[in-house]
Amino acid sequence: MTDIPAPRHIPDRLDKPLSSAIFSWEALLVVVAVAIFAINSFASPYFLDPYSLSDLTFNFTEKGLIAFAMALLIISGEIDLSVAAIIALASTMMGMAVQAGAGTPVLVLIGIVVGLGCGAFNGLLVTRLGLPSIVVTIGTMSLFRGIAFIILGDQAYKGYPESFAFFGQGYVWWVVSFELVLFLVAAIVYWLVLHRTSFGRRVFAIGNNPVAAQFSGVRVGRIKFILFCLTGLMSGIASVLITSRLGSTRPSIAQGYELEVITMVVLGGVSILGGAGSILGVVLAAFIMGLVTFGLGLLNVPGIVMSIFIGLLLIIVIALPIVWRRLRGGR
Amino acid sequence: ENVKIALVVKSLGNGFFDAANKGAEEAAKELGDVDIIYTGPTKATAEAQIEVVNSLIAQKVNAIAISANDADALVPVLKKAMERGITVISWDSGVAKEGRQLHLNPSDTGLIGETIIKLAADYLPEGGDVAILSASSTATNQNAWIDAAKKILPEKFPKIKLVATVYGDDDSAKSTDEAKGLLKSYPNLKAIIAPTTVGVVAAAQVVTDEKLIGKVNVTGLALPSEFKKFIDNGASQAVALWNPIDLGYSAVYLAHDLAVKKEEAKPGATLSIGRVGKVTLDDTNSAAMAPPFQFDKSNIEKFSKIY
Amino acid sequence: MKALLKYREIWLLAAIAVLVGLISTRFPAFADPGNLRQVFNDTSILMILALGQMVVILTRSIDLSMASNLCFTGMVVAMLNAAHPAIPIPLLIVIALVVGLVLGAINGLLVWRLNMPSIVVTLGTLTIYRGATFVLSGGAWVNADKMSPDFIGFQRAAFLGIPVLSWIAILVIALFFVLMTRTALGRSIYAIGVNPTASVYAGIDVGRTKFIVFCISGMIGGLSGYLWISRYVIASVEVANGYELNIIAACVIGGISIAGGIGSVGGAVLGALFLGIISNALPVINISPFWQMAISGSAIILAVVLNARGERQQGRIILKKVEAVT
Amino acid sequence: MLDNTHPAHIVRDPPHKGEGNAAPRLTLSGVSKSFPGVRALHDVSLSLYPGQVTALIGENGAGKSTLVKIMTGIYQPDTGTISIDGQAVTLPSAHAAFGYGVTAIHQETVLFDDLTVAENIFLGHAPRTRFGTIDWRTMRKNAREVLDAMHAGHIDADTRLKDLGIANKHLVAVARAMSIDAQIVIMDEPTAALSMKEIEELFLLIEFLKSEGKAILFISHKFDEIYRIADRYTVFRDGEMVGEGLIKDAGQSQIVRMMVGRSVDHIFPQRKAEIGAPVLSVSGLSHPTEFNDIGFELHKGEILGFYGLVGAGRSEVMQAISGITRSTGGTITLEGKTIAPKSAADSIDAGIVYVPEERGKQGVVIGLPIFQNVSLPSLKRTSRSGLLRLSEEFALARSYTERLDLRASSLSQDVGTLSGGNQQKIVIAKWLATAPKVIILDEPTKGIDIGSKAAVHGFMAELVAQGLSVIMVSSELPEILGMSDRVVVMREGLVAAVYDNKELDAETLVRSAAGIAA
Ligand SMILES: Nc1ncnc2c1ncn2[C@@H]1O[C@H](COP(=O)(O)OP(=O)(O)OP(=O)(O)O)[C@@H](O)[C@H]1O
Ligand SMILES: Nc1ncnc2c1ncn2[C@@H]1O[C@H](COP(=O)(O)OP(=O)(O)OP(=O)(O)O)[C@@H](O)[C@H]1O
Ligand SMILES: [Mg+2]
Ligand SMILES: [Mg+2]
Repeated sequence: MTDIPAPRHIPDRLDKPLSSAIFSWEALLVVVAVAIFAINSFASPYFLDPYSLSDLTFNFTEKGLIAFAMALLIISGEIDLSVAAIIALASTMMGMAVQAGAGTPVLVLIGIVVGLGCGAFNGLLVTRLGLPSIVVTIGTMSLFRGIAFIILGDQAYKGYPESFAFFGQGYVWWVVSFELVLFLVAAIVYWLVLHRTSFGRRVFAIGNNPVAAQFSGVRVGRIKFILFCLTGLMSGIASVLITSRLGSTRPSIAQGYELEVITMVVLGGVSILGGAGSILGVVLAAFIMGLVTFGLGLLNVPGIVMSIFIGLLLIIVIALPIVWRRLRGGR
Repeated sequence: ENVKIALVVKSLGNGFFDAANKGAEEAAKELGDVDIIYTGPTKATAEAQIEVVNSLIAQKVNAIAISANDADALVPVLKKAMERGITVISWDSGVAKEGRQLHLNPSDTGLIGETIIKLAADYLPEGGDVAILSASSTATNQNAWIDAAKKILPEKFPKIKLVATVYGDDDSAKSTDEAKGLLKSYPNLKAIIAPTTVGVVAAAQVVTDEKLIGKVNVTGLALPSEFKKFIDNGASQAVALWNPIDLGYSAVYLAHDLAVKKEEAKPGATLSIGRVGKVTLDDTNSAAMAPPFQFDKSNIEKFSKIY
Repeated sequence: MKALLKYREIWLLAAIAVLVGLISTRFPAFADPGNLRQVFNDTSILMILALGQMVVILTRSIDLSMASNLCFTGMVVAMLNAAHPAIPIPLLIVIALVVGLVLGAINGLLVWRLNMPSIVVTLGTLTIYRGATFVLSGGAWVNADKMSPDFIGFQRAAFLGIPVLSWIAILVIALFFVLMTRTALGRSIYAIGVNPTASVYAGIDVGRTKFIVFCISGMIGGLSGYLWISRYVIASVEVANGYELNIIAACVIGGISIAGGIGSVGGAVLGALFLGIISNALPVINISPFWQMAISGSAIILAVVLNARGERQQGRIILKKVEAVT
Repeated sequence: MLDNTHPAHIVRDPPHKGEGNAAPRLTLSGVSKSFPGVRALHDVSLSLYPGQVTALIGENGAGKSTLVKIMTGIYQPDTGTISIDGQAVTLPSAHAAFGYGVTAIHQETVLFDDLTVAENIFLGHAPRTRFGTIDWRTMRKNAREVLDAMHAGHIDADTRLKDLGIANKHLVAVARAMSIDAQIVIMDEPTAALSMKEIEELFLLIEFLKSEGKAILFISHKFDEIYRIADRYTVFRDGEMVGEGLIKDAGQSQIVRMMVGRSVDHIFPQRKAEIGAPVLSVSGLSHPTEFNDIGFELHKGEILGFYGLVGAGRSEVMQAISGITRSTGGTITLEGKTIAPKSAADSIDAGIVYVPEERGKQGVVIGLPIFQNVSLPSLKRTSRSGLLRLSEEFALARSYTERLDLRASSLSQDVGTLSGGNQQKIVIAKWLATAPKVIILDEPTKGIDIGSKAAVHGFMAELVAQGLSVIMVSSELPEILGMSDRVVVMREGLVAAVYDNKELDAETLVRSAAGIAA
């Protein structure tokens, strides 16, 4: 080896953080959210009212809580379609506990533990048996809700204790509901975990290349298992909130929530193929979905027509950056 | 400013509720100062109905008249509505007592239960096996009717044997599967009773397809305009229903009475409902309207043009 | 014989035979040829849909909007029929195919031209198409009463003792069989699933093929729209709500790998048949309807576990003596 | 002597024409291509002649693969023209290139594992029946004919591709090129994963293609091969063409100088043997299907070479040692303690790291930036109580990548946009950064250019000097001979022999690996 030249210096980054922030996904979502907020304020005189705005948050807090965990799961390259069914099963178990005379703390514990258990069951099937999660959770989706139907049949559980109502109906301060506070706290926790810890970094690595991650000493199976458990846990928490809000349990509770949660996550800029996404995006997407549904609700637009807007929003928001890049002259 | 009364239905698009809306508009015209907001979810779930109610609260409507997808789950949000000064009544499919000021039953629950069995029994002088194809297993009103029917069966119709109750979820595909299953499992089945407008059509179509007209009689609750065909082809001898137009009309009248005239809803109170007459509240603040009306070959033609 | 056992379809067929056997211990008439023919007829629409979904899944995509497409197209033909009963049924079927094709092409274009993940596109159109049905119909239902006798009767007419619906299913199965095994398009579809990069290098236009695949699933959705509506004689916004998951479940049970590239026409058909038999049999053998959901959920999980067993590759064998032993 | 400061100065001898008077089959002129932040190709020209092999030579990231992708219609050039047989053409898609008879065996194998050999050969241009459907019978027959013509009759046209060895897969790729009657065949580092025996087979095939009058572009970092097979050469540096000519007129040092702009004599680093006590000992390690009864010892400060034909099971053994695959028996002892790693994480914690050979699949995490790739196995050290510290990560990444002479525009660049060889440098950097006791390098210099190879080898020498122990799996004889203290030869999943480097020559090794008695 003769004359080795001095090593070439490689800079940390090329682009300025500011300019990349301006052209980021989150910036796009902020613009969309502000626009919808403005449109809503013009379209309905009832919109800009503290009570209305407070009621609005109920449209997304429960789904949003699940969306955080789902975001991590999707970033890692997996998916969970059984979240709504977990809600149903957890709620049914809480109902059974009420029949047996359980008090509020026990109820909350049961909701959370059942959610966690269901998540662990999904996680085991996926990580231990190496099955594709989309398929497994289509199966457990029927299984979990099916068990709720077996237990409850055409009956309903009610008679939840008075104090239990706080979780889904209570306010922490003025119009700030307990659900909203929980949502915001969870947002911060999940943001920290995903973007500021090595656990979060490993989640990204798994989503981009699970094999290389495994070779790099990432315990892929364990992390995915934890993520399924987390998603189950959040579904359990959501189950507590919804059950408390409805004050009763039926096996058909939360039907169809799974697709709304996934829509929220994808709208938030999480790549459905795994490997990319941010919690801030999910938070913004949750607000946007709440704003759209509530704003259109004020105009008495039927829910199904709202879903057209959500569907369009989803496609347009995802397509926009692609079209934009094309126009600015890629290939 | 006009009085805003929201007519919240289980799901949009259902012919029964569209007819009720006609009645509601008629009442609004008579009352003069009323705007009707006809709304509801597309999917018959409690959660979706709660979002609808929330947006009505935000719009500060004067009254909500709701046909509920779930008797209990809607209670908290309706309570909130009442706290914010909104009059809440339920009609058709009720809400638990603490979630509304009064409930308007289309007809007496026991009477409906009896009627659906009687519709089958009338054409089975020898007696025989019958089965019930219901809507979703969580539907409040259907469950109440079925219970009433079961209660009355041994004393009034001893020769009729109820062999099964299945649920079609008000989904035509599922109702069809269930109806087929009934015919296969019970070869001696003489009648299918479907106390739901979706299920009854599905069952009648299955009986027609399986060429069992004359062997199995389909009956239950049906909208004449949707069901005429099966009376005509003989798959069904007769069905019953109350008048949804009158129901919507009365619901709006009652909501108006409570919201504007500040009438009080308490047990024993008698309230007037325009051209339909008067109702008296029982001790659960419920009132029942007319008995179910029967449709057969003689009158279906006429009523199918109305609702 | 041993070679035959390698095929997943044989195992699935065996599983179905066992299932039918089990059911007939509790309800002997179930295994009658007449009844089985009826089960086939009852499952026809699911089979057709599963085939349409299969070609999409084979290319590593997914079409979540099929059930909504079915709902929309069904409403279109139902309203057309109600308004103009004179339109002949074959023309209505062509219209259904075209409407379905257009909806499928919208999915396909977004996937092809904008390179968007299919799951996102069809998650969006899933709600859009169903919402569009509401807008189109104003929320009103089209009931049996408004449909012409031909509209309802066409699929029920018997030909050689078998209903037209079954014949349509048989025809679709045959077409797909030829498509997948005998045409260049079919092979490209497999190739894309096996290795998309290699497909580009092999000169296959991956984007365009995906577009075509979505057009196919769209047409299938449209065709099923007519079949569904005329079968269940009601067109509403709620038609086949959530059915997309049943379609995917049928594919999965039939051994079509969600990761693309693996699966066959026979598998899709048998997978649909398996689900069809379960939903057909439960009411018959008197299992409480409340058990139905849990049972079909367990069946899906079981099928996936078994399929995965079969799929697990047994690595290359380096050791000579091991090779000699087996 | 070459003027370093003017890379545009082009050495041409003899200009333009090939041997004889044959006209070029394919000519590229003035081709440029940029990616965001990178100028991959700038105004390059290249001609390929019938019946001749042109070697394309250049450092990692010089733009070779990019050029191949332009010639095969996968990328579009920003400027420049392509002409085939004198006609200017555009190649908007791979299909179009196909139509002009251009075919490539790409750097990463791009075939269909789950399809049969016949289908792999004929996908996209299968013979049809009268009805326009695929004629399977003719297809099989034609496949057999093509394979026979290439002396590859041992390959069954009906087997699935995944059941073939890597060398046979290459043959299938070539058969595919033959089947479309390709006139221009491009091979992008076809020998990177092959060992001697397979390389010889491939060369026979290239000779055959030459005799059929095909124009061949051959890309490789191995000079012995280039001198064996090529007629002409073209050298790229930093995306520019810096020289071309007849291979017989140019010496290796001359070409290397053109390539890197300085002279590099690749001499394996001198090391004073200071081999200590055993660090890692393996005995009786077995696996049901891949290997059996593997035993060896690795000493402190030693480089232990593992040689064998491709598919001999070396990688599997190494993956078992590092906990990635499970073994069914045997013991692994590290510094006197028996260990049973159940995952790569376990073995990294214990101090054994495995640098995998398949960089795309197992090595780099495409989608993450360079610095995150490097820090991934070392996150425990670069983060504090679970919280990330980016500055630490950048520092770690910088210290390792700069020493390996990485060519990248910044450390935040996605590794997916790096050239193949530069990705390999990331792979090595990331496991070195874990500061292990034992490092297992599986084909560490696969696809790395001559200059960087020297850097990697220098690095290895330094590591052992610091007291680390290295296992180096390699299929390159010179590397095995030049670097190892001892060599373990594996054959068909078994240890065939262990040699001390002193008594070793190439022939012994090859015979032992192939199982031919001396
Ligand atoms: N898709 C891409 N996006 C951005 N940069 C790219 C892309 N593809 C290649 N490059 C850059 O273009 C340059 C040339 O890459 P190329 O793959 O052609 O190198 P190469 O000569 O084949 O190297 P090697 O010998 O390592 O394979 C590199 O700097 C690489 O980082
Ligand atoms: N049948 C095959 N199909 C595809 N790739 C193969 C096949 N056989 C070997 N390879 C590739 O060749 C390389 C070496 O194969 P393998 O790891 O099985 O054997 P090895 O003895 O460990 O060889 P190496 O000397 O390359 O480490 C790997 O890149 C592997 O992917
Ligand atoms: Mg390259
Ligand atoms: Mg190897």
